[in-house]
Amino acid sequence: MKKIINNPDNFVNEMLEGILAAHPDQLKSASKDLRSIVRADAPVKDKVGLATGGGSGHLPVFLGYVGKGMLDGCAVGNVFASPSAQQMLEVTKAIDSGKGVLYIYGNYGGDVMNFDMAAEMAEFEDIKVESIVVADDVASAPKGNEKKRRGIAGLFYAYKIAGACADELKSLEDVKKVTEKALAGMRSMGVALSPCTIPSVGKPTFEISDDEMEIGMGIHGEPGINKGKLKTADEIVEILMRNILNDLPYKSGDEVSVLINGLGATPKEELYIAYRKAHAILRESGIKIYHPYIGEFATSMEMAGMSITLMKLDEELKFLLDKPANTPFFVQA
Amino acid sequence: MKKIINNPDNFVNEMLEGILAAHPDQLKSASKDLRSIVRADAPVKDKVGLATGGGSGHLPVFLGYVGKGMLDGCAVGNVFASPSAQQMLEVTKAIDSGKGVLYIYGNYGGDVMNFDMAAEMAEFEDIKVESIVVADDVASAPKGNEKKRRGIAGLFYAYKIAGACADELKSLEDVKKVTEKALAGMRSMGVALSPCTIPSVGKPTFEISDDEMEIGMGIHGEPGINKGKLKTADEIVEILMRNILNDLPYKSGDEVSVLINGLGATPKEELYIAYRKAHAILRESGIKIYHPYIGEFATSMEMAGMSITLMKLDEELKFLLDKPANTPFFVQA
Amino acid sequence: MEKLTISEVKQIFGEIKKVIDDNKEFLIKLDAAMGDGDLGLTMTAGFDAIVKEIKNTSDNDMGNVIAKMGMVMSNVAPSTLGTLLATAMMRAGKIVKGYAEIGLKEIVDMGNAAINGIKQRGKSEVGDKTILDSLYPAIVELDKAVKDNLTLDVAFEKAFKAAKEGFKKTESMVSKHGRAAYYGEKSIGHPDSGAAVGMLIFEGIYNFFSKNK
Amino acid sequence: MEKLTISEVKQIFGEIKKVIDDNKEFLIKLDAAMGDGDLGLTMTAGFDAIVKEIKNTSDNDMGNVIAKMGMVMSNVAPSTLGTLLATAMMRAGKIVKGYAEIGLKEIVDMGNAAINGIKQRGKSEVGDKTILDSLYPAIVELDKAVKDNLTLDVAFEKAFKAAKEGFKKTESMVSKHGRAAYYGEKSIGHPDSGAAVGMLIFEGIYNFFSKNK
Ligand SMILES: Nc1ncnc2c1ncn2[C@@H]1O[C@H](COP(=O)(O)OP(=O)(O)O)[C@@H](O)[C@H]1O
Ligand SMILES: Nc1ncnc2c1ncn2[C@@H]1O[C@H](COP(=O)(O)OP(=O)(O)O)[C@@H](O)[C@H]1O
Ligand SMILES: [Mg+2]
Ligand SMILES: [Mg+2]
Ligand SMILES: [Mg+2]
Ligand SMILES: [Mg+2]
Repeated sequence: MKKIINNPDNFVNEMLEGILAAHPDQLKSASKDLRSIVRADAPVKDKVGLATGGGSGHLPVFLGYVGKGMLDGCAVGNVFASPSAQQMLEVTKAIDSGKGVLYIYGNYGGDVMNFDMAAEMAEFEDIKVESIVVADDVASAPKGNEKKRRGIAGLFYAYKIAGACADELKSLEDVKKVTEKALAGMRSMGVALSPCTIPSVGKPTFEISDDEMEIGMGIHGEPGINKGKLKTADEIVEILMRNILNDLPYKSGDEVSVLINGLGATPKEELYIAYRKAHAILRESGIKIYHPYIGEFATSMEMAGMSITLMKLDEELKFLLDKPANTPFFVQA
Repeated sequence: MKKIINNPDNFVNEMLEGILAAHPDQLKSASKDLRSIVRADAPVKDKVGLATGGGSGHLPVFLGYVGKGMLDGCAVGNVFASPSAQQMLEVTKAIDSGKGVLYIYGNYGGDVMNFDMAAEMAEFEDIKVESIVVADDVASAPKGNEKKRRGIAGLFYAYKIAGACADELKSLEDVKKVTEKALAGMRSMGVALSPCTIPSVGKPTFEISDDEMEIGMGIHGEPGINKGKLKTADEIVEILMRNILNDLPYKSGDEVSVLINGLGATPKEELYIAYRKAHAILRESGIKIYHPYIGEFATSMEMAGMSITLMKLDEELKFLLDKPANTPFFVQA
Repeated sequence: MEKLTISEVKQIFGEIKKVIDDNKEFLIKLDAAMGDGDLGLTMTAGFDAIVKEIKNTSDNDMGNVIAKMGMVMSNVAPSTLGTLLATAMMRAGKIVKGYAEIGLKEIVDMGNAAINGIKQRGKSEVGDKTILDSLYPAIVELDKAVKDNLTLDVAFEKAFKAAKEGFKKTESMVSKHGRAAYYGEKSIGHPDSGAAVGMLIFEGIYNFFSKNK
Repeated sequence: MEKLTISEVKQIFGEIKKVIDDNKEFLIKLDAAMGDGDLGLTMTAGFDAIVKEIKNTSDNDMGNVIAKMGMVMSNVAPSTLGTLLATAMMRAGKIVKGYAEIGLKEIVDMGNAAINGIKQRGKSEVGDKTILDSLYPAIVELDKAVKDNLTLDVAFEKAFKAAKEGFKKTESMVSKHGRAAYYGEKSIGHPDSGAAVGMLIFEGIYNFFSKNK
């Protein structure tokens, strides 16, 4: 894969320099190494601080959602690699207004271990920390084993709900509780059509032949549940939706928000073709669609593919979902 | 290239069905064939109607910018093919509030001819129509021959400025005048790293070998000014910026908005690495940056590559650029 | 044959459609070399729709029928060439409004109106490496044929030959319009795809007369 | 050799770094098969930074020096294995805080603390197809060596052998943690990349003793 980059070793730092140069009114660095980025106005008085972090290569996840109505800070790792506990601690210190900090991140070994280390360190510095691990990908572990699942595009909804609730100046416990409710009603699943390349590695992380796709593949190329011939958009969406709907299960009368997420190279035209089918399936199932999101929310650099996420809504979640947000990568009026 | 589609012949219609299903509060169809899409609240009382149109495959261009603060309607063609004059006429009739309609579209043979035909038909129906042809791509014709240039990502700025001005309930002449001023100070240039495939054709529109790029290539694969070895991000940006800066020319003391546009498959990480260099070059040149935009604004489906656009600003244009907008594909608070 | 009825004109369009269908890949290849490669798709779609549409037309005004075909082409194939052909047919139709039959004299007038329509809409001239370069020499032949009092089939045999020559000559020309113009001098060596369509139209008409001598 | 000084421990880390560097592609390949393929990059970066950092350390507390290396690893290579190794080194350092030299007895205590740290942070056990499966048998060998009163070089020759065996045995195990766990039964047949790192660490130590007999 051809990339518009300089020295691969500078990929993340140069990206961060670009982001900070472009959005100085919204973001600032909380450390010399640029790996701990926080809102320009952090800490926000009386507000619970929301921190995330993870490997690079998934924009807008994670850093792209730091801003008004969503996150307060983000620790930035190398491509597909966890940031360090130290970097997470820097973020934590920079965003704590005294109301405590909630960590919201995806369920990946390195991230979990580092956030655990960071939480220990933060508590040592008298900052109250709670953690929420997003594990929405139904393809990554069977029902009954939900805790083992990976986090994918559902991160966006977690940030949106937590951010809106924190904006109401609710307590750390309240923010955590409503976000956990959102996660409890949230399921995702994706499909990959092509691999992506870590700049410093220089060759694709996996191979997938020209007429194949992998259903359930993770955003770092983790294996899915089925590698097979490329199917039509309608068939792909059928498979993803069936797995998602059956897992919770969602049922007639439910109201959901739908997220159709592109993994990087898949054009928006195709995402809307997929939405069309998802919409039809939900209608047939008697499930009401409240606010669909279609676009690139959690990517794998230049990977082709998509994922679908459903989040079950009640009045509280609808209210929070609708609140405005304004970050460098996501604006809702 | 693998695509998430059904029958290629239904590509555009299914995409439109998806878009209308997802955004019924923002968009509606003004005709049975779905190829004439207008704002849900069209015609907007006392406002000049803004219409665009062109081939599909460039989302968010063109349809994605129909909404509050930007366009009123869009005629939708097949992939890379002009919509028909009849479809443009349907849009025109549906958005005219009596204040006249301004056509804003890219400089492509088929589009120009069809909009000319549509304008003749509209005038026959007593709708006042003016036209603005966007021709921002400096790579597509030499200086002195500006009228022959193609329109690329600069379309976004044209829609934004015209939309904000029309929102002020200014006259057709005023909206046209300020948009022409914006275009007079606007230049773009792009680079392509990979081809894209028209669904109904099924094979890439051109070939470009694994270690090559084409500087100045158009968004349908029109040839550029230089095919050569893939360069670093900094070198690519240097070349694009030099061509853009010299063409107008932009000079020390100028104030500009910069648009770093991804063509489809190029990750946002890379766009920010490119922005970093563009920012440095503008600083060195004594040119002030007012409001950068970085993301996918005008694409070629799954093409890898990017373009840079500069728009010279004065107080009036800054005011209009800053005004809010809310469309399915672009929100500014 | 001295005159063409509406039913015969419909058959002629059927023949043109067949030739265009047979040359779909040829047109894609020509257009891909110096353009976006869609010409084979737009032209087959356009003539297909025309043939379907005219089957259901009971209008017995030759002008209306031909103008209607232009509208169909404009709706179905609004690409550069589709729009130019639509303009051409609408202008040609205007010339024979009210007629039930047309002879060579009328056909030449229609051809000239069509060519002027393309020139005006496309801001182009003969020699710019476009469809005009195969259409124009063919109409010139038809004009001569009127003067020489030739029959329709002989006239159209000559016209087809002239269109073919015209198409071939575009190989050495420099493109001045559309996407191909971006190639400038580099367009030399590639015959023009629109000129190919002009030639194929005359091949279709020629095929009609071959079958109906 | 009966005791290791801080300067010798520094040399040992130099030897480990060399072995890791030599096996960069090997680690990438192993990790790519069942993970994200970055292990060769994170480990070379981690040990490289450690070696650079300790050169500038004049601290003469063995515990501090080793814990510091853990911090460096945590900062430079915060991947799963980097974080586990960081935890291991920090826990090991704690055991010998205040020491200027360490003998086999202390090394065994450090090894056990390291293994417990990994188990706790990783919520994993021996047999789960991780780095534990090469580290643990090596520490068992060292423990035996204490009882048998062996010299350091002999003890570490045995430990390296045990680590190598342990690594090889991971080939037939089922992954229970990290990305490799997604492969479940399919992970059988692929040796574990983290276990390879455990083996290479002991190879580095072994190399040190070979050169300093
Ligand atoms: N301005 C023009 N005047 C006359 N013919 C033109 C003009 N521009 C293009 N053409 C003809 O149209 C052909 C290309 O048609 P088409 O494939 O429909 O274009 P596009 O796909 O770019 O819309 C060219 O080969 C040429 O013959
Ligand atoms: N929970 C765990 N406990 C112990 N070791 C683990 C655990 N998870 C992974 N490992 C080890 O880490 C290795 C992978 O390390 P690394 O490449 O750093 O992971 P990643 O790239 O996924 O962050 C595995 O081969 C395994 O030996
Ligand atoms: Mg990793
Ligand atoms: Mg075309
Ligand atoms: Mg074409
Ligand atoms: Mg790894």
